Order: sequence, then C-alpha cells, then structure tokens
Amino acid sequence: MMPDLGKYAFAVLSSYGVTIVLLAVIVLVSVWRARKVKTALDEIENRRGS
Amino acid sequence: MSFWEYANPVKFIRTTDKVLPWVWALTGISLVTGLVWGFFFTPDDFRQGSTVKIIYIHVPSALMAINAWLMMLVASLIWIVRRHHVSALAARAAAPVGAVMTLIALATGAFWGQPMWGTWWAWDPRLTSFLILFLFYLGYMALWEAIENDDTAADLTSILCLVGSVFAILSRYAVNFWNQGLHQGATLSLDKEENISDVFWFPLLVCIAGFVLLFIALVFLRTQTEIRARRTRALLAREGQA
Amino acid sequence: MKALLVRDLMLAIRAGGGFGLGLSFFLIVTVLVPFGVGPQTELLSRIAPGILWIGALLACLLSLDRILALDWEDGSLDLLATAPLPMEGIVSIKALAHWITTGLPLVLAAPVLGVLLSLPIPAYQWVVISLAVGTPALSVIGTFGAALTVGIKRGGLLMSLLVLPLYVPTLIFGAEVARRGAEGLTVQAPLLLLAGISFGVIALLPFASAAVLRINLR
Amino acid sequence: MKALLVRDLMLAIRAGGGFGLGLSFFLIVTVLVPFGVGPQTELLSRIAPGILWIGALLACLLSLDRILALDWEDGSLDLLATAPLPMEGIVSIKALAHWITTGLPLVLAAPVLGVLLSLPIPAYQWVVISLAVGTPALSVIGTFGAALTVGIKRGGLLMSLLVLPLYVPTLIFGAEVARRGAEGLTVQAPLLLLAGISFGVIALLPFASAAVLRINLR
Amino acid sequence: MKLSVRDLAVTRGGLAILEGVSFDLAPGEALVLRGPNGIGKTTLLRSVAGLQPPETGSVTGAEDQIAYAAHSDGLKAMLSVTENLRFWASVFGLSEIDAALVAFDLTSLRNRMAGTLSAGQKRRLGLARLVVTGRPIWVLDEPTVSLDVASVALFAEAVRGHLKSGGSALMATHIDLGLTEARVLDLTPFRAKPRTRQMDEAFL
Amino acid sequence: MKLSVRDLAVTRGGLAILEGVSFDLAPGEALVLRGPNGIGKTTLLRSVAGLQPPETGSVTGAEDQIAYAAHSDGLKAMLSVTENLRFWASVFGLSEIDAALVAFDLTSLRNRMAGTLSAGQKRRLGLARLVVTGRPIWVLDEPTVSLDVASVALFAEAVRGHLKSGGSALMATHIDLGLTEARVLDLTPFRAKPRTRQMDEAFL
Ligand code: HEM
Ligand SMILES: Nc1ncnc2c1ncn2[C@@H]1O[C@H](COP(=O)(O)OP(=O)(O)OP(=O)(O)O)[C@@H](O)[C@H]1O
Ligand SMILES: Nc1ncnc2c1ncn2[C@@H]1O[C@H](COP(=O)(O)OP(=O)(O)OP(=O)(O)O)[C@@H](O)[C@H]1O
Ligand SMILES: [Mg+2]
Ligand SMILES: [Mg+2]
Repeated sequence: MMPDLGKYAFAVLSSYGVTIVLLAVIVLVSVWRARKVKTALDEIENRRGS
Repeated sequence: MSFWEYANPVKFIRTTDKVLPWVWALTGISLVTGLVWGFFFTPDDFRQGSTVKIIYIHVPSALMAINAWLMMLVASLIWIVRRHHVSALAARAAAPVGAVMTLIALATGAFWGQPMWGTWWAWDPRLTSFLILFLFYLGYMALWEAIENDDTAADLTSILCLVGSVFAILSRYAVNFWNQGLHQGATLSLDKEENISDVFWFPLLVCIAGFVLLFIALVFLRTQTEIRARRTRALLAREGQA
Repeated sequence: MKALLVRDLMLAIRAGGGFGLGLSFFLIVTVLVPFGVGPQTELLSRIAPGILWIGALLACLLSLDRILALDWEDGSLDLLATAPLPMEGIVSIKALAHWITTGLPLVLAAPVLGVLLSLPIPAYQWVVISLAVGTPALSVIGTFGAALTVGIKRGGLLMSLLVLPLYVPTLIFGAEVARRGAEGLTVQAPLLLLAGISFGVIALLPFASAAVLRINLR
Repeated sequence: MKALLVRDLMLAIRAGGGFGLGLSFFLIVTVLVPFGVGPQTELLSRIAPGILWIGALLACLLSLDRILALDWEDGSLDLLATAPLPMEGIVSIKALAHWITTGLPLVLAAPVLGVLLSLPIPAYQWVVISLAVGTPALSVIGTFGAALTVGIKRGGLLMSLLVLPLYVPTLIFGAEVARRGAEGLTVQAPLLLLAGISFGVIALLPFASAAVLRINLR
Repeated sequence: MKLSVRDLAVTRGGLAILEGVSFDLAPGEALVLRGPNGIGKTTLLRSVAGLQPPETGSVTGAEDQIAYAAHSDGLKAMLSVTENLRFWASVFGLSEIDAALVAFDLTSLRNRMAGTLSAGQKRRLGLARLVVTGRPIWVLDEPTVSLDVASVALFAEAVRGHLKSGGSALMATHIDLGLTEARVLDLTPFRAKPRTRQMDEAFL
Repeated sequence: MKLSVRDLAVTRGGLAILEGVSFDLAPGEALVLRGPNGIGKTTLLRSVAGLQPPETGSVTGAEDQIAYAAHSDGLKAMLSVTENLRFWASVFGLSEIDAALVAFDLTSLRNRMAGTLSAGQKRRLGLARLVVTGRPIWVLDEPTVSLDVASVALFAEAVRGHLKSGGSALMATHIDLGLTEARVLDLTPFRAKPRTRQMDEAFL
C-alpha cells in the first residue's frame, strides 16, 4: 500500500505531516471559535428574547 | 438584486449557512482525492525521486498564500470605498488562513530544499519574498488584535494592507535585484507548468482546487464568526449601558 | 510649521530628549557585533557594510516611538489636530525632525564606526552616500508606523513588527550600494533605486500617515 | 507576589501587551541580516551564532522599558511601594515576568531561526543551552537598567545605553559557547562562566535594583 | 460667528451615549454643560471640536474657530512656561504671550520648566494656552480641576474678558465656576436610549 | 494607632516648600489639608506616605498603615474593573472586593476594561482601591477631582464608614467634600522661608 519513497521518505513524509497538522490546526481553531462565539451569541439573544 | 446586498451581515450569514455544507463537502472530496492520488498513485520523478510528491501541497499553498493577500487587498479597498462591514471582517478572517498557507509553503519548501539543494533554507528571491509576505501577515494580524475599536481597526488595517501591498511588490523586485548574481543554480524548479507531464499535472490541479475550496470554506466560516462576535459585543455593550 | 520643527528639535536636545541616543545605540550595536561573531578582521570587513546599515536601521527604529507617542500621551496631538496646520504637514515635519535628530547623526558617525568594523577603504564614501540617501526614507516610513500605532499604549514593539518589512527594500538597496562600493563594483543601479524609493516615499507616504493619524485621533 | 506575577503576565497577553513582540523582533533582526550582509550561505553560517545572540539581546533590550515604565507612568509603582511587598521582591518578580514573556520564547524560537542563517548542525543544541542559561541574566540586568531610568520620560534609549555595556560579559560568554559549539570545540569553560554570571546576577542584582528604584520614587 | 449644534448624537466604544443635543452659542455667550459622571460630556466636546465625527446631526460654525482644552493639557515637561506658550501661539500664527501670563498669574513662574509645576499651576498654564490661540470659541473640559479658589476666580475673570471681546465659551464642569452669566445645559435628558450606533446596527 | 507628624519640613526640586508642619491623626479622625496651588500639599502627602524622605522632622505611626491615592490612579487600562481591584486586594493580602464595588457604585461597570471608563468613573475605581487595601490610614491627594455631586457624596459616605470602623483619613483638596466632621488644616502659614535645603547648605 505505502509507496516506496526511497531515500527521500523523511522529506516527503514530514512535508505531508506538517501540512496536515497545520491545516488541521487552522480548521479546528476556526470551527472551535465559531462554535464558541455562536453559543455565546445565542445565549445573549435568548436572554433578550425571554 | 445587487451583489452588494451580501454586504449585509444577516444576509451574508444566511447565504453562507446554506452554501457552507456544500463547500465543505467539495473541499473534503477534492483535497482527499488530490492528496491521495498525488501521494499514492503518481510515479517518482526521474531526477527528484519521490520528493516530487511535495509539489501537491507546496504549489497550491504557495498559490493560496498570494491569493489570500490579494483577496484581503480587494476586501480592504471595498471597505475603504464603500464601507461594507462584511468586507472588512472578511479581510480579517482571511489573514490567519493566508498566514498558515504561507507557513505551509515555506515549510514544505524547506523540506524539499533539504534533499534538492542540500540546505533547508537558501536566500533565493522566491523564498525570501515569501518570508517577507509572512511578516506582513503577522503585522496585519497583530494590528487587528491590538486595537479595540472595530471600525478604527478596520480602517487602519485596510490602509496597512494597501501600503503593505505596494511595499511587498517593491520588496519582490528588491529581492530579485539583491540576489541576482548569486542565484542558486540548483533550482530544479518545474518553472513552467507546461513542463509538467500530465501524470503530475492532474492531481496537482485537483489539489489546487481543494486548497481554493478550503480557503473559501474557512473564510466563510471565520467571517461568520467575526460577524457574530461583533454582534455579541454590540449586544453586550448595549446591556451594559441599560 | 516652523514652530513645530523648532519645538521638536528643542525637545530632542533637552534632558531625556533622546538626541544622540540613536547614535549611541548605533555605536553599541557596532561594538557588540565583534563580541558576537568574533574578532577576525577579514570576516568583519566582509560584513561591515551590511552591519552598519542594519545598525542604522535599528537605531532609527528605536527612536520612532518618540515621534508621535509623547505628543499623544500628553494631549498635544489632539490640540495640534485642532490647530490650523494640515495633518500632512504635521507628519512631514515630525519625520523631518526625526531625520535631523537621528538620521543625520548616523550618517555623520558611520565612517567613524566603520573603523571599528575594519570597513574597506573604498566603501567609506558609499556607506555615507547610501545612508544619506536612504535614512530620509527610513524616517518617513517610520512616521507611518508611528501613526498607525499611536493609539496603542507602548505600541513600540508592534510598530517594529509593522515597520521592519516596510524597511526591507530600502535596506536591500542601501546595503547593496555600500557592499558594491566596498568591492569596487558599480553602484549606479542600486543607488538610483534607493533614491527612487526615498523620493516616492517622501512624496506619497505622508498622505497615508495623515489619514491613519486622523483615524487614530477620533 | 504571585498576584503581581499573574497580573504582569495577564497584561502581557492582553491587547497591546507585547507578548510575542520580542519574539517577532528577534525574527525580524535575523531576517534582516542576510539583506544587509548578503545571501552567501557560507558567510551566514559563520556569523550565525553571534547574530542569534545579538538578536536575542536586542529583543530583550527592546522590551525592557515595559518592565517598570508603564507602572511608573500610571502611578502603580508609587502604590506598590507603599504596599506590603519588599521592593526586592517586586523587582525580582518583574524580572521573572519579563523572562517568561520574552526570554523563554526566544530560547524556543532560536533553533527555527537558526535555519534561516544556516546555523551549523552541531551548534543548535549549544545555542539553545547558552540562551537558556544566559537570558535570565539579561532580564535581571535589564530590570536594573529599567529601575535606573524609570523617572525619565521615555528613558528607553538612555536605558539601552546604560544596559548594553552591562550585557557585554553575558554576550561574550554566551556567544562563545554557541560559537565553540558550532565549531565542535569544548564549551565547558565559557558555559560555566555564563552560568556563574547568571547565578550571581540573580542573587545580587535585585538588591541594587530595589535601592535604585526606591531612590527614583522619592 | 455663531456655533450651532443641531440634533447631535455621539457614540463611544460602539455605544450611543447622547442623542438629540441642540444648542446655539452666539459671540459673547457662555454655556456650561452639566451632568453626572459618564453621561458623555467629554465625548460631546470632542465632537464639537471636530476630533470625533458625530454619529448624526451637525455642528456648524466650528471650523477653525475652536480652541480646545481637554483633560490633559498638552504641556511639555522639559519646556519652560514661556516656551510652551510661545509654541502654541506660533502654531496659531500669533506671538503675543504676555497678556496670557498676566491673566493666569504665571509671570513669576515664567522660566520654570513645566514639569516642575504643581497640579494647579500646570492647569493654569494649560488654560493660558487658550488665550494665546486667539481663537474665538473656547471649548473646555473640566477647566478648573485642581485649581484653588483664587485661581478659579482668575479663570472666571479670563472667561469674562474673552466674552466681552466677542468670544464665546463652552464648558463641561461639575463644580461652580462663579460665572453667573453663563447658561447651563444639563445633559441628563439627552442620554441615548439603549441602542448601538448606526455602524453596528447592521449587526443587530 | 495614631499618626503623628512633628515639625515636618519638605522640599521639592532643591527648594524648601513647607516647614514646621505638625499634626496628629487619631483613629476615627479626618483631617483636610487646604492651601493655594503650589503650597506643597502633594509634597507633604508623599512624605507622610513614606515615598519621599522628609527634610527635617518626623512622621510616626505611618509604617505599613497607609493607603495612598495620588493624582494618578494606577489603573491598568487593559484590565477590567474587577481585575484591577482584585490585584490590589491580593497585593495587600486580601481578596474581598464586593464591598468596594458597591460603595462606589461600580457594580454595573464591573466587567468593563478600565481604559474605557470616563474620567469620573476612573476616579471612583481609584478610590475603591483604598477600600480593598484594608489599611487604616487613608492618604488622599485631591480625591474628588472629576467627580460629580452624587459621587462626591458616595465618597464622603465611604470616608465616614471608614472613620466609624476605626480608620482615619488625611486629604488634600480645594473643594468642599461635605465632610463636616473633618478638621481642616490650612498650610498657608507653614510656607517655608526662602532658603535652600540642608543638603545644599554645605555649598553656601
Ligand atoms: C527542488 C525544490 C523546489 C521546487 C522544484 C519548487 C517548485 C516550485 C514551483 C513549481 C513553484 C511555482 C508555484 C506557482 O506559483 O505556480 C514554487 C513556488 C514556490 N516555492 Fe518552491 N520549489 C522548491 C523548493 C522550494 C524551497 C526549498 C522553498 C522554500 C523554503 C520553496 C518555496 C517556494 C515558494 C515560496 C513558492 C512561491 C513563490 C512564487 O510562486 O513566486 N520552494 N516552487
Ligand atoms: N469602549 C467603551 N465601551 C463602552 N462604553 C464606553 C467606552 N468608552 C467610554 N464609554 C462610556 O462612555 C460614557 C461617556 O464618557 P465621557 O468620558 O464622555 O463621560 P463624561 O461625561 O466626560 O464623564 P466625566 O464627568 O466622568 O468625565 C461613559 O459612560 C463611559 O463609560
Ligand atoms: N523642580 C522644582 N523646582 C522648583 N520648584 C518646584 C520644583 N518642583 C516643584 N516645585 C514647586 O513646589 C511647590 C509644591 O508643589 P506641590 O505639587 O506639592 O503643590 P500642591 O500644594 O500639591 O499644589 P496643587 O494644589 O496645585 O496640586 C510648587 O510651588 C511647585 O512649583
Ligand atoms: Mg469627562
Ligand atoms: Mg497637588
């Protein structure tokens, strides 16, 4: 399954690794903050509504 | 119906809420397809060996690093000229995404350079101008963070973005000039896309599409967040006064 | 306008006013470099033109936050904004005062400090010329950075972050002139580009600085 | 005392608080050096350990004036002086907060920036070790300088002038450790001396800083 | 030239503070703004002085007519009293400062560095600055902070002289200035109803 | 513990300012210092608080008993009202801040950053700091600057409560604090005769 990366395995794997980590970080941070802000806003709006 | 109607925050949130799931889905599909295709099912280059696989992330992220800044520039201009809040907030939302893209381009380039050029980093004009771009992103984000008043921050950062763009272009030429005679001859770069054979080209295209979609999805989501945060602040402030 | 320039210069030479401190910083950076990289003459003389330029740039940078922050803190800037002076004039005068108190002394001191770094003989004149042409741009760009961060308490470091990438083209061409001069190569192209940057920046950037300052004052 | 530390750290991470800005300055100095001296790898890697140390030192230096000046300006320092905290404790805590917000990030960032300057592989560990041992001394000495100049409006540059000579021994031994490490020589002697300076300074200098601060407050 | 403020609304920190404020100030008149802490006097004065754009409403007749004195005085600690005054005079295109020194009893302090003055003396110097600007409309934010009784009287005298010579004055204060002829405008009724400002309204 | 000041002389900028000042302040008492601008109230208070060594004379009973409030409040703009207060409370080894918030009507502003308060609101926060220190002797330099009438009354109330609980207060002010029970000390008679300070006498 795993392709033979030869002597460049480290370079290729770490490139993909770093990319996936960084992309995951930015996506997770964005989603997490979106959730947080949304709940905070909903709470305030409910408080105003009631 | 005019395009500017989407500059209304409520309308923006409603529309993007509808679109976002689709964008996320497409992003996932194209990113996974492109990367898996590129990583598992492409041959090695005869000169670069397996490192050629790095191109599937290096080039799209490099492209997006520049495009994100362009998008911020356009959004800043819209804010300055028409004062639509969504565009200011979209610029703010895009900056961290652009910075991450720049970081990815730099990191993958570094990992690539190690086997190809024998060094992690060389002061090649292209690499150098990316580093400067990264600094611009950092400064831009820091300025947003440092100012409390949202409109003031929007005004200042958009002017910074304009002035910064001019200087970024200047730097690009300066850097080329500076490193002219010393340019790394070792660049095996596949400078022209025509040089790339189709085996590499198609997965690369899919990856580029994936990165573009990811950028759009993130900017939509983060802009929504900024709008909501702003709304929260406005409501809280109003309560504080009442 | 003249009154403002005179006042700024007067304040600079009064106690704690900072005149000559940019200069001392320049001196100290130049002195520290041999401690850091080691005392080999041949190495030092290779990096000397670059180090002199970087030292001048850092010395300029350090004194930038005086340009506007002091006037902001004690309310003078609000009062100046209501005075019959155009904002563009105010920021230009401020940049000029900064150059006279910081840039000019650096230009004059550079040859002396060159000795400490064993600067090659042919380089002296080009270091001085490039600094004389380049430092005005540093002052004007710095004023823009100062105007951007003036509302922020101790915006000093944020300002460095914003200003330094803007300094890159000036630094590159300036150091290039000095370096080529040191190696006896022709310096015309980078010198022209450096002068171009200086003129462009002096002509245009004050408008951006004034706009930014007006926003920060409201 | 803990309250003071917590407050200082909290202020540092709030908007405009300057956390990470020392770091960005470090980054930027490192980036500027190649523009100044040229992009030749071989040259850069020779000066890399020294430049990293000088960059760290300047980044520390730049953030020094926040240590006390802000508290002086808004009157907090007067009030702290009348509080039941020993002045020695106050200055030590301030130095500690400075180290956590500035020195520590520099230590962690140094290896990354080493890449930009083509730092030789064996040097990495020694750069990190020497910075980890040396930066606390920079913070403590810097606090002394800040205490000396606290009464002076914008004493920032005067402070640089006073502090930099005090930094010289630390810089010499620190850079020596890094340089010898890069060349594969033994580093024991300078490392011990560096550690000695750090300990001595941490143990004794707060008394001087406290005395100076008390004088400046009256 | 008459200063007139029409239906002004001002905001701070994204919140409407005051709304519907209208008044006129003819030459020779003085108007005192009153109201509890935090009602928005400072914000209103900054709008009138042109430092902060008003949210809605208009200010006319202010252009290049106003000398503004804020909470802080804009004095340079390292310049002497005369140097400070002379600087401001020349910024406004004048050069005469003796009258101002006399009016605020600063003659004996004229060569002292501003940084060594006491709180009240600093304030007197800050007020003397108004005289040397030669501007007809004085806009003053708590001018008598830190002043003793005698200095408050000096200040009232200076304002009276200014009004006589055709000037006008708009002042915010909490204490009695001894200016019986001044009209008083209490800002309490103009407190804005809870709403955010226009710019933020898009978000609500 | 009684604060007593005996024959105090103070200097500023190399000049004698006040001399021969003596007074006592027993628990439960309040003393108001008065005098024209520049007489030396601030200088005297700094000496009493131990920030500036007196030229001659002595201050006893002050050691670790004093909470000092100067012209500036020592507030951090980027900390909220509660964070500011809590910091000062814990510096003085306490933790309770609610009473102080209530006493100065800051409860509705508790989560606001101190930098966004109006001049009077800032001052109220600065005064609330005194309460959280738990110190018995309050030394206040013009405490009611920028305060409106209602806030001055709050302040007087707080001082009265402090006196009732056995504290004492020493205040410099130009205006009426509404504290009828406070003794008043006018500093005018203590103005120093023109002479340089001891240190310089060696040169004369
Ligand atoms: C053998 C090594 C490398 C090859 C073949 C290579 C290839 C490429 C290619 C084809 C592009 C064009 C992308 C586009 O705009 O369409 C590109 C862009 C870029 N690469 Fe590399 N790269 C290599 C190494 C590196 C290294 C070592 C770095 C940095 C550390 C780096 C950083 C960049 C950057 C910043 C860009 C975008 C610059 C621009 O398009 O103007 N690359 N690279
Ligand atoms: N960033 C902010 N967010 C919310 N409210 C703010 C902000 N900045 C200021 N305010 C509020 O705006 C109001 C107006 O302040 P302003 O300084 O104009 O009052 P003022 O009438 O001058 O008061 P004072 O008499 O105390 O000087 C105050 O209630 C203040 O708390
Ligand atoms: N460096 C100096 N040289 C000479 N005189 C000075 C110096 N510094 C301060 N003074 C004088 O010392 C006197 C005492 O000042 P202080 O601030 O104690 O007065 P104060 O009573 O608090 O006045 P205010 O009511 O205005 O606050 C003032 O007359 C001031 O001018
Ligand atoms: Mg006010
Ligand atoms: Mg006083």
